[in-house]
Amino acid sequence: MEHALLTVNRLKTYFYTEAGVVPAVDDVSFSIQKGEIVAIVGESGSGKSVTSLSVMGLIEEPGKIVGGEILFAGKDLVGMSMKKMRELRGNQLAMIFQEPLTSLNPVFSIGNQLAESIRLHQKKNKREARKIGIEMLKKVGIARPDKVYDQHPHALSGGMRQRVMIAMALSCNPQLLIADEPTTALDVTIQAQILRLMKDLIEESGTSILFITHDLGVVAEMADQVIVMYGGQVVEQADVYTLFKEPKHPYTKGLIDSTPKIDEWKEELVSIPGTVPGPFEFPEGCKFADRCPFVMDKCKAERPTVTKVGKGHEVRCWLHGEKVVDLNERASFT
Amino acid sequence: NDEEDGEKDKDTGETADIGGDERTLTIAVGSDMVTFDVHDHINTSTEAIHVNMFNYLVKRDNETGEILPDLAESFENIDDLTWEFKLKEGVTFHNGDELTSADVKYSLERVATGEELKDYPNYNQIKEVEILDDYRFRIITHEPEPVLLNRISRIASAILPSNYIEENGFDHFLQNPIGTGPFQFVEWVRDDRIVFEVYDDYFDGKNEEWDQLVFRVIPENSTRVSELLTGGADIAVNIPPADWDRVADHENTYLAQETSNRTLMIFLRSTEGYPTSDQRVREALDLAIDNQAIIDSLLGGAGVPTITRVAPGNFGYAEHLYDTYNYDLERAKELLAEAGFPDGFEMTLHSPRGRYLQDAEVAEMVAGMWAQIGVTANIEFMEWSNFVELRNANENEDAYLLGLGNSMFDAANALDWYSADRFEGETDYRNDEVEELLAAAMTNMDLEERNEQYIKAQELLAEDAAHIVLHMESINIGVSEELDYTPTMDEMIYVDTITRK
Amino acid sequence: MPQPSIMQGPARKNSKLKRWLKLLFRSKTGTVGLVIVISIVIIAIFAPWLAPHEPNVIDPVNTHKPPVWMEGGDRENLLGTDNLGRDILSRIIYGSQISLLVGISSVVLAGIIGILVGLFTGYFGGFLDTFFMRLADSFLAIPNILLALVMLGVFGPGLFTLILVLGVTNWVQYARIIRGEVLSIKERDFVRAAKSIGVKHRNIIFSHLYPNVISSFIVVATLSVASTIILESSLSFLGLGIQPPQVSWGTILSDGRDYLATSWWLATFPGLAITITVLGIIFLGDWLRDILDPRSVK
Amino acid sequence: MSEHPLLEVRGLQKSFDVTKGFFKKEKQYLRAVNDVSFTVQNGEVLGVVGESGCGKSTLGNLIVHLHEPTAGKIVFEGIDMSALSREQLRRQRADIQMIFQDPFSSLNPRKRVFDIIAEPLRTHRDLNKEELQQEVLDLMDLVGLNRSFLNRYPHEFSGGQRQRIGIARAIALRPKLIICDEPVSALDVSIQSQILNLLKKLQKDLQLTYIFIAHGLPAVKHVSDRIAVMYLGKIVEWTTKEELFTNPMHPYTEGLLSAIPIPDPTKRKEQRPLLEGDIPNPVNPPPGCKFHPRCPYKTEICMQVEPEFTDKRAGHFVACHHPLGAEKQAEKKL
Amino acid sequence: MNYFLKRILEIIPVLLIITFIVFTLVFIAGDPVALLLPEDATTEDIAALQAALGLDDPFYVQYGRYVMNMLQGDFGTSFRYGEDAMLLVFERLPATLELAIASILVAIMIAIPLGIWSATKKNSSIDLVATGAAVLGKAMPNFWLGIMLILIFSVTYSIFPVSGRGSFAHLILPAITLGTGIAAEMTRLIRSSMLETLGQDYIRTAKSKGLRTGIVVYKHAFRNTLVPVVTIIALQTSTLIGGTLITETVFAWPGIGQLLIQAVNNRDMAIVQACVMVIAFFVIVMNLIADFLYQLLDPRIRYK
Ligand SMILES: Nc1ncnc2c1ncn2[C@@H]1O[C@H](COP(=O)(O)OP(=O)(O)OP(=O)(O)O)[C@@H](O)[C@H]1O
Ligand SMILES: Nc1ncnc2c1ncn2[C@@H]1O[C@H](COP(=O)(O)OP(=O)(O)OP(=O)(O)O)[C@@H](O)[C@H]1O
Ligand SMILES: [Mg+2]
Ligand SMILES: [Mg+2]
Repeated sequence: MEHALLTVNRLKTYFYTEAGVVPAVDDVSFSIQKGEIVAIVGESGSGKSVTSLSVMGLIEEPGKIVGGEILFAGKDLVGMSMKKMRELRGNQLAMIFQEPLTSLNPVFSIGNQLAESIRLHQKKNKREARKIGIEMLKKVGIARPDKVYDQHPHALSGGMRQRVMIAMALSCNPQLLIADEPTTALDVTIQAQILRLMKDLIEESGTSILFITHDLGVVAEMADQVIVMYGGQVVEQADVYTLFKEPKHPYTKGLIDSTPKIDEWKEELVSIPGTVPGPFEFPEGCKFADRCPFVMDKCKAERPTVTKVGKGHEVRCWLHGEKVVDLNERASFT
Repeated sequence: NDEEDGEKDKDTGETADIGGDERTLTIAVGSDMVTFDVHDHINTSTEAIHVNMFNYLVKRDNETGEILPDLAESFENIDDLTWEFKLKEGVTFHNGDELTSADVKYSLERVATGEELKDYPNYNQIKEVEILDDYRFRIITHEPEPVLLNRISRIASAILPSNYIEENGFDHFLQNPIGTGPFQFVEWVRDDRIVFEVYDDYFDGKNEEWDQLVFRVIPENSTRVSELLTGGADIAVNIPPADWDRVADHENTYLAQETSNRTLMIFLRSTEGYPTSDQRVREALDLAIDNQAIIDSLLGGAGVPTITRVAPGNFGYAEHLYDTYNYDLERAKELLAEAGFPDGFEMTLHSPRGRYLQDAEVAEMVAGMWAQIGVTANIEFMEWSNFVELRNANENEDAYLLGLGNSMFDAANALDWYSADRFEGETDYRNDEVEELLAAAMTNMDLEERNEQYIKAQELLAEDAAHIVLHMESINIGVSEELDYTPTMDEMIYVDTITRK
Repeated sequence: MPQPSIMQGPARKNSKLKRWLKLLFRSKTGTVGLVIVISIVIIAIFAPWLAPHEPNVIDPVNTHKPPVWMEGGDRENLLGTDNLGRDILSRIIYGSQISLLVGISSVVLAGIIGILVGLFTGYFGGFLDTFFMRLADSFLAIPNILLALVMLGVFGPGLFTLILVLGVTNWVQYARIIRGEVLSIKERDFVRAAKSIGVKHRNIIFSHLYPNVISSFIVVATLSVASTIILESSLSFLGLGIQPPQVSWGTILSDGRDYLATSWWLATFPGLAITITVLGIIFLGDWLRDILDPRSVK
Repeated sequence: MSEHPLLEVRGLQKSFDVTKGFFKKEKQYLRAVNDVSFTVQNGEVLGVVGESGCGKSTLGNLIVHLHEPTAGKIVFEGIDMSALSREQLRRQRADIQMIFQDPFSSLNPRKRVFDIIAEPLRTHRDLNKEELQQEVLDLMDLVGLNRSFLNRYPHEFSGGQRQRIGIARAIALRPKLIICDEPVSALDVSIQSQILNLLKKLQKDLQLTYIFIAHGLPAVKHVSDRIAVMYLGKIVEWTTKEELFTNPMHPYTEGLLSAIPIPDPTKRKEQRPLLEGDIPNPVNPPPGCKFHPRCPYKTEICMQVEPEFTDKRAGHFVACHHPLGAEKQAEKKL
Repeated sequence: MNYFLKRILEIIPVLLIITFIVFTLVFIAGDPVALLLPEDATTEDIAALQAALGLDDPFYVQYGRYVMNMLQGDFGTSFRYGEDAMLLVFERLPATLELAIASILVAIMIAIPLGIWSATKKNSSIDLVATGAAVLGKAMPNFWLGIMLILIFSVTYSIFPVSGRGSFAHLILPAITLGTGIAAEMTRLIRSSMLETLGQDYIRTAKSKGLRTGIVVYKHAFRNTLVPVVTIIALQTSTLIGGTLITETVFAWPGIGQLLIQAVNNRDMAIVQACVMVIAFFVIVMNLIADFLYQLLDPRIRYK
């Protein structure tokens, strides 16, 4: 798609650790349209954060992007000079992180940190930056923003801090906002507030969001497009309605089924057997093979390739080789 | 090297200036002065500084040992207990007050009666000072005191300004001391420097050589030597043997040496049960030591081997026992065998470390020499205060190393170390004949006879090998090539004798 | 399913050792450190066989002989001789015994006191804790070397006193570290689990807390061995270190200080020995910190 | 025996001294648990939910006696625990066990699996080596751990497996009551349901009684018989699970329920009511009803008078001046 | 503020414990009388002086007297100098402080750049060299370094004066001698503290804002690194003052260190006590200041 805001193409990010090479992101492709919310969902260690950090150019030793391209507004971010990258970062590309407790520098005031990128990217002086900063704080629903502006992070609650992070990220009107599990550390009631806030702000500004989470509930609430990751690979992607209605990858199906639902009453919960293997313990063929109820010999032998199973619906699974299988008709997990 | 001195001026001139200007004499000393209370310290190096601002009534000639007048113009012995003195007239303290008999009375009686003063034990022989008039007075002692003149020519007999002290208090005096000497006090920065300036009205004539006199305190040997070499100091005292060559060979400096009045000895324990209680063993131990070898290899040849503590210049000096030593390994082994130790024995040698010139090294060498006759000496080195304690507690074993000075320059002081009562439980040496001689000499005002008594005592002690006398130490002073200075046996630094070439 | 035996222990331990060694050889400095430390320990143990001469034999003829590669030096005394003609190499080899002995045993002594105090005060808190912390503050406010100086001045120098003194002056630092660790570990759930099970305090302290604090002690302790060796040389400088005829690097070094300008080798070689040892110990300590750090145990 | 409830908590209070400074005249207290009363019957599961910091863990710690209560009574099997001597208390600990939230900090990293599971047995039972090993192996079977893991260290396991080890330790003595303090919050979704299923199964098989603490309602929903909702140290609602989900009476419960994201994009609740604001600082709680600053239904009385905790309906206790159900019923009546 | 009052009040028991420790030690050491008298003093002389100085009283009487006097500002009289011990100590204090401050500055000037540099270039050869240098600095005993510096810079090249206190030039060699050892310790600690900080989330946040590496390192990371470093510097005061003992001796620097060594050798109880009290007080005050700075630098603590 040529008009996509961000296109990630066959991205590979490996970590060269002392214990061996960790293929944290292994052949990942997706794209984000303008104004769209794309969610990446997956369990811990599936490579969600590494994907987002790769886009931001924040992968550090011993990690390295070893293949693929990341096209942002037509320009490849892989191999872009540090200087150019810095101009994009915080300006057109912004990011918020999972831990509101630790993501703000404890020794500087909120205002100081907020003004930093405004002054850097919008070339404003201190007074103007302060005005914009306070304006932003107000926008993210912080009461008495002028007071909070001069406070230090530790005077604020987790929810407030996450709001500050959002204000900081949006202060320069980025085209793409990457949110790496922004609500995981928060209480449900606060999570609901933050999610709504993000949605409202996006509607206003038309910013795209790459939303990372491991909670399918949140995905269902927020996303337009969904990418499901497992073991560093995209195993399925589709628009949110299709994905929840007709999951094609057994893993997706397992995730959906094992997500607790408030309106369902069951004797036994559905769960995916086994655990996510460590970085070096994935099976030879399909990375999901030894947890999959539909596993076939082929799965164990060969890495599956991506199959298109519908409009904008892709899945990395051998099951759909000849014909697309409807997983909903099979009692897959117990 | 000596002939070249004259031509070197250019080189040395520059560096010498680091220490101060031309007319300032800077002397680097190893430890700080203790106090200006001349009666309350026992510190030779403090006295070495004091002699430049205080005077005694009489002074000892370092060459001849003769007692010469200083503040006193004349003195005479009236009877066994009384000496009469006449002061020089026109002697002034640094504040201009004239010296009178009252000052003498105050000074000497203060130390003779002040029990808490550290020099009290050496002055409590004086009963009183009787003033006859402003310039004449008598010193009366409790008992006949043959060495009175020696006593008052040394530490703690400086004459203090009684009026000044009475008016301002002693504390004020300590802060702003004045004396009668050639230099007057300017400042004392503790552990750093003591500064004096020349006193114009010095009764013996103003010192024309120096305007200012600075004693700098530099405890670390190598630093002190470095200061000397770089011209930061004109004179540096206590140069360690390690640096003698360096100082002597350096183009800006030379090493001035003199035999001191300090004897290095090994005290032996004569207590029943110790092998050293046997005269033969003691003699054997003495015979096994090659004194000259120690001097040559550890002291760079500087030092005089001796059998007695009483050196030339001291009253009671026994010439035939000085600058000689006994060394005979074969005889030593024989004696040991006779005493019942054909295979030697094991003993303990206590030694201080860093107190005397090369003390630890000497102890190790002595032990090495004893090993040759089969005696194994286990050396226990001790930090000074522990060493003192050990001796006070009589916990010393077979032997210990000690260096003894004698600022009295009288055999009485030196030989008191063999008196039985005093060392009961410590060395337990007793020789009745010596006891008698010492007691008789103590109050004998017939100097001739007294001299004989002391020489006799020394002969007896040598025969008995009471303790082992090793050698007289040397005084080792580094001097700038620009100066003339000859150290004196008493370890004082008389600035009046230091001149520019 | 075959019955797995508890006796699998040693096999797993072995693999742990292998893992450590693997980690060790991956770290260049760690390897260097270990090699240095092992060599020095070997030298210390086998000193009597390795040293070419007796360390205390005086040779008045051959004093101040320079090392072999300098003019005047010869093979007999590879690193030259000192002011009494003693062979410097032999003295350094023998000196390693005392230096290591002082370093290690004083740290062990301090460690035992410090660990016990730290464990108990940290775990129980209360008055005892307050008291010990004030005591610790007091000790910390007196510089180590000063306390050692005063104590050695009091008790007189000597090997045994030195170890005792260094041990007594250093325990505080361990007690503080251990206490801090205990304070955080005792809030961890596994300690609370043990408490909720009803495990006795003593068992909690020794089987739950102790194994978890010991590694941070080991890291600090390795480094303290190094500082102690240096401290001993400083005390020797002040005349309060090891007394002859025992030799330590510190005493050789400070004996040689008067000769730095004339016979530099007297002080330089023992100094070098200290430097190399300290370097080795620090490298080893850093490596230990890396592998003993629970965060690195993945 | 059965005449008493297994556990009865009456007026339980726990205050922490959080006074800052030495000379403050007034001491400051944080009432982490504030006048809490409830009963747990033998064989039932009580779920406790509430936002972070509302005092759930403190409550659990009080019951296992890791904290001393400031006031109130804990009666276990009819015996007042405060009346027990230290040794009796230590013995009694065998009957009440705890499962912790963080599977990483709850296992001693320096101990082997065997020693961890064996610890309670060693403490309370006198077994010889073989018996001990047999017992541990049986426990491992019970919680679904491979027997070959016996000599491994905790760090060699994934979160889910660690949690199983923790469970094995807790059930080793067949306690009568187990406090589960958020046992699944730290786990991946796919693993969460495994553990929940396991807990449920063990409860049934071994006739255990649980107090099951959780952040959010979905987690407790499956295992609990009854649920207590906590807010700022107080229980605000306490009733059966079915009643709570179908008929929440406290506005806070309602807010919690509506904040839960639904994993179904077709059911997006675009404009559902959300709770506003943060939890107040527990050191200075608001007067009157603690919830009033966030309550959409608050009236004058809520700001002044603290509502009583009473049963508004049979077995449905609420602390609210304007319980929702009551209004509904009132409406119905009208 | 109350916190500080509490901290300040805590000094009192600490100082009391210190007097007790030192007093006990010196008491066990035995009295100094024997050292005060000549080598040929008699037992009677010793007893007389002991009684005159009140040294024949039992321990608790002496200690009680000491504490009572101390509370009245009287720290005893030096046996050796016969002067007020505390005055003597205060006289030397400026010299020691001058040296200590100069050394800290030297240490900071070496350690901060070196520490940051080796942290940002972790595992590079620069890092290795810096670590090596730090270790070397730690391993060289102070006296050896001091004497070497004198031999090189004063004797051979005549760049700096050999010893003594006076001009700025006099300060340089001793400050380097003392500073190097501390710099070594500090470098290692700054490096590890910096490394830890660089791994924090907020550093990633700062980077994600597009800030230059310089700003990220020197603004965001350094301010946070300072917090532990300030504490370390305070903790090093004790080591530092310990180091002056030796450095002062080597450079004939007229400070507390020299006074103290002589006092210990002479059993000059009053001076040892006074020195230890002053040093301990100084160390404690430094720690208090560090605490204060800590709060200034780390707002987290303020809100705790
Ligand atoms: N700095 C690193 N060094 C080595 N491996 C790393 C590093 N960072 C990430 N990895 C590995 O990359 C993989 C993916 O990590 P990532 O953080 O992207 O997971 P995630 O999906 O974000 O998980 P979570 O939900 O826990 O945040 C993991 O297996 C992890 O071990
Ligand atoms: N030891 C303590 N000292 C002081 N305050 C404490 C202590 N333990 C807990 N608190 C406070 O008591 C309140 C309740 O804490 P508690 O841990 O019980 O909450 P929780 O509901 O379990 O929260 P979470 O969901 O985060 O585990 C919190 O405000 C907490 O800060
Ligand atoms: Mg992540
Ligand atoms: Mg909790």
